[in-house]
Amino acid sequence: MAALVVAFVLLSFVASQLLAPRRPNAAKQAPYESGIVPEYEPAERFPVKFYLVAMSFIVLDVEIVFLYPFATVFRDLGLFGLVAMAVFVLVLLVPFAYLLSVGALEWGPVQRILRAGPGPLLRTRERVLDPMARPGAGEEDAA
Amino acid sequence: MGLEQVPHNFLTARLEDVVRWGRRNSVFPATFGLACCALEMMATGAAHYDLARFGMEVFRASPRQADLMIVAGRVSQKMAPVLRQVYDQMVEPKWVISMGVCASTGGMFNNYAIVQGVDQIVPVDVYTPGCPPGPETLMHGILTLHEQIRTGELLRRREASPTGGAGIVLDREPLPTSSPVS
Amino acid sequence: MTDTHHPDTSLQRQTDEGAQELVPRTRELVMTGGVWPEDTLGDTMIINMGPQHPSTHGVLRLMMELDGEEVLRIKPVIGYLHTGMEKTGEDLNYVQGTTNVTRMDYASNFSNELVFSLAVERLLDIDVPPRAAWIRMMMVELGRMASHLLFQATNGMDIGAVSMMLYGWREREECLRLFETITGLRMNCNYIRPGGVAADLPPGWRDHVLKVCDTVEAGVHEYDELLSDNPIWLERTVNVGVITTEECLAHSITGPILRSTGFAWDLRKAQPYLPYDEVEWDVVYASNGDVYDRYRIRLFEILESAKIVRQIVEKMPPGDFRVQDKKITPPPRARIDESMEALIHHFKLFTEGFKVPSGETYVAVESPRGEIGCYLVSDGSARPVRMHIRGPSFYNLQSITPMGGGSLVADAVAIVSSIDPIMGEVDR
Amino acid sequence: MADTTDTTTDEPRENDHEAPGPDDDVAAAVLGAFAGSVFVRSHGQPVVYVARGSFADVARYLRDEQQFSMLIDVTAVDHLLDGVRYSPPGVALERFEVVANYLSHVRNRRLRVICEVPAAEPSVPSLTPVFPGANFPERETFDMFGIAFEGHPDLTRILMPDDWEGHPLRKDFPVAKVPVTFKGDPSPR
Repeated sequence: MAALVVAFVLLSFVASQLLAPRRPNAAKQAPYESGIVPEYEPAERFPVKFYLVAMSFIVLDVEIVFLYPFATVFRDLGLFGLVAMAVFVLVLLVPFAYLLSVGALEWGPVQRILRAGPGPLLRTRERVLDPMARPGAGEEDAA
Repeated sequence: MGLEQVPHNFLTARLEDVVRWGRRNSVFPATFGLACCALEMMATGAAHYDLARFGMEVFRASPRQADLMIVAGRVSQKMAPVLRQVYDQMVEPKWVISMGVCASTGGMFNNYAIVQGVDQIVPVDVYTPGCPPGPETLMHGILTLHEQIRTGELLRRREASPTGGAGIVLDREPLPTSSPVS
Repeated sequence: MTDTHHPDTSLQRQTDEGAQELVPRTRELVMTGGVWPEDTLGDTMIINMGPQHPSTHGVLRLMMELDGEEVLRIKPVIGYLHTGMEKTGEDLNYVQGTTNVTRMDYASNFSNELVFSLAVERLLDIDVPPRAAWIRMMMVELGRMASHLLFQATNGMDIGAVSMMLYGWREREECLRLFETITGLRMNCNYIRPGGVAADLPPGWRDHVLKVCDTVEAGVHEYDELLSDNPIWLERTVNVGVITTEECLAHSITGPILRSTGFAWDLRKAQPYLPYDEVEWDVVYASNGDVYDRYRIRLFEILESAKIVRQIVEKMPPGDFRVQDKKITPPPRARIDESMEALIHHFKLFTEGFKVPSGETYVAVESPRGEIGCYLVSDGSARPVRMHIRGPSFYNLQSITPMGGGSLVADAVAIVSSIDPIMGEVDR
Repeated sequence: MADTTDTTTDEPRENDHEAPGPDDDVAAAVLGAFAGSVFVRSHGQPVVYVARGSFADVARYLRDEQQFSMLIDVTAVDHLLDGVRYSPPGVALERFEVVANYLSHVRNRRLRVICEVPAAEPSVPSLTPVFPGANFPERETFDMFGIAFEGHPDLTRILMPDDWEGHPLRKDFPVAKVPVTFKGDPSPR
């Protein structure tokens, strides 16, 4: 069993290195710009928001990594394991709550202040000519 | 070093068949839908004519993960450099299906705006006729391509004549092999 | 209602210290046709949602000025599918003209053929027999259903409901198979021609059309349950890409986008060009002018079209399907063997085509994307002097700038998808 | 919209050929406001030929006074190789014609305004300040015919590649057909 696992891992890594034909050319090094040939190398500084998101991802991802081994043996650990893991998860909730409060995940440039719901769908049988006229509801359709 | 550098003898014969079988069964097309043929390509990929049976249901958007370019639609003069750039950025080994008569020969638009046949830009392996070719025609073209991949005849043809397709090809010279990449 | 602000004016940025005025750019970024000069000052990034991109329908290129995930300005660059169709239109005679025109808006081919045929008939001063008009109306409405189903498929996939792509295509496949039985081709059917339609309806067409209407209506109700009250869908589409009626009128925007802003303008009601006033149907419109309204308008327009098609199936008049003028309509195949005159007419029609007296006219038709118009100028010969098609998507694309400013990149994708541009009709 | 919708009686339906009654009242108003314009009824549709200079003023006049709320289309026609050219009486014909279609929602009417443009100096005042919707079509007309629109914010090529010479839809621009050769065809025709 273990040999099969190792063989599979090796095969998937080594085989592609060995068998893939390697023909590098200039276009393959160039950044992919949806097909447009970029004349200039865009030297931008990425906005800080992206790093913030990356950092919070790492924190939460590591948390999940620790949950996996716990999930396989949590029956044997019993109450002690449950409490320990609960403390661990709670401790990690604090930074997540801070992130939400400071608005790191709020990408919206302009807050959609009024959460107006979707408007009604309207129908009219006779023709409407005046752009400003709102001919009532017509037969309101309970979509 | 690639499959080509592997010495071709009875020891490695089975390896080549396995590699070709692997390539044939997981060809990922790059979404290169241009015009009406794009709708028929989507119809082929959709539920009824299902390309997933051939392991091709995933239309990769970026050329980095695609190894088959289906040129679906008419290629205009303004689109030609973009097509060539996307073709160059595709990973090796790569194949091209020219879908529809507009891509194959300029079709009914024999005028200033359309490239009369996409094989003037990229080497084409399979041409599917029709305007737009029905999903069956496209699948027949894909199966012919699969067959040629399995027998390895496609790669042999590409090595034999660098143009590969019927027309002239403006190929960019590959980088010197001593580049840091390899 | 969020205030629809124009991107050039300074933007308000909500941060935890309250609204921060975004300092207007010191150096006005010149939006030229070429590549933008490198922007070293600001921290904005100019990226290309370019011609080869999964979410731009076809080969539309959007140059976007991004500040992080926030889109400050969008500039559509088109022309990547320019096929010189208007030049080819001047090269083909009137009999061949529909094959060229039908490939412009390839999602709903019948509207293009109809607008070209109506323009030629207007120049010839002829009227098609009633059966031809009713067949044309049925085919245009079926084409509208197929086109809106395509919209549901691609719009769903662009906003994230990937399974919508499969559902949408399932129903559209039924429509395409119906087109194949009636016209012989799934797409680019070249069925509506100057003088009437190419062939009469095949026997047994009534129950095939009714079966397609049933499947499509069942599908539409299924989409409605799947998406219309889905919280994620509402979050992604409500109040996104809002546009007002004034902006629509100023930017010459027609079709579902104009109807989503509360103005129920539909050419089929206002200026009927086919017997639309003899069938009962409603104009579907909404009031918010956002992506959600446009999605729902197109969804329920499919039901309206199905209602029209059902009434057409009952009221289809008998009679000729093509005008009986020998100079325009080729004789039936059997007649050619019997009469010399029919042979001459057939030969003349298919080699040189029929002559149209000199004149100019503009005809407009309601296509699924808006008002498609054909401006035809003839000089008495068999080829038009000028065949210009006013593509609705060409003008609807101009609504990206008022709608797109100040949204997120993902919203920009939803907005482009809600405009539903077909690049064949934009670039011609 | 200033006044209420005036009750114009003759609502010309789209496929109504002979619009009954006197001249179209909107066209009559335009004739009154702009000297040197000619009214023609082409296949039942009102058409006004105006002087080149007043092309943008007509648009402003139609939008403000006559409730024409939408500019439908701007395009051009090249009459170089015409057979029997359609020539309405009283119009000085030139090589190019710039055509603008207007639509009034309130009055459910259409009007076509055409102005003749000489080949020597192909330029027309732009409609974009009046109707922002004219931005794209005017760029396309410039790209295809080479007719410049003064006052247009960004008059660059829209359909052709930026480095393309010549204007394709002009009659003297060749269709650039590639001779069609078949397998075994000795020499391309």
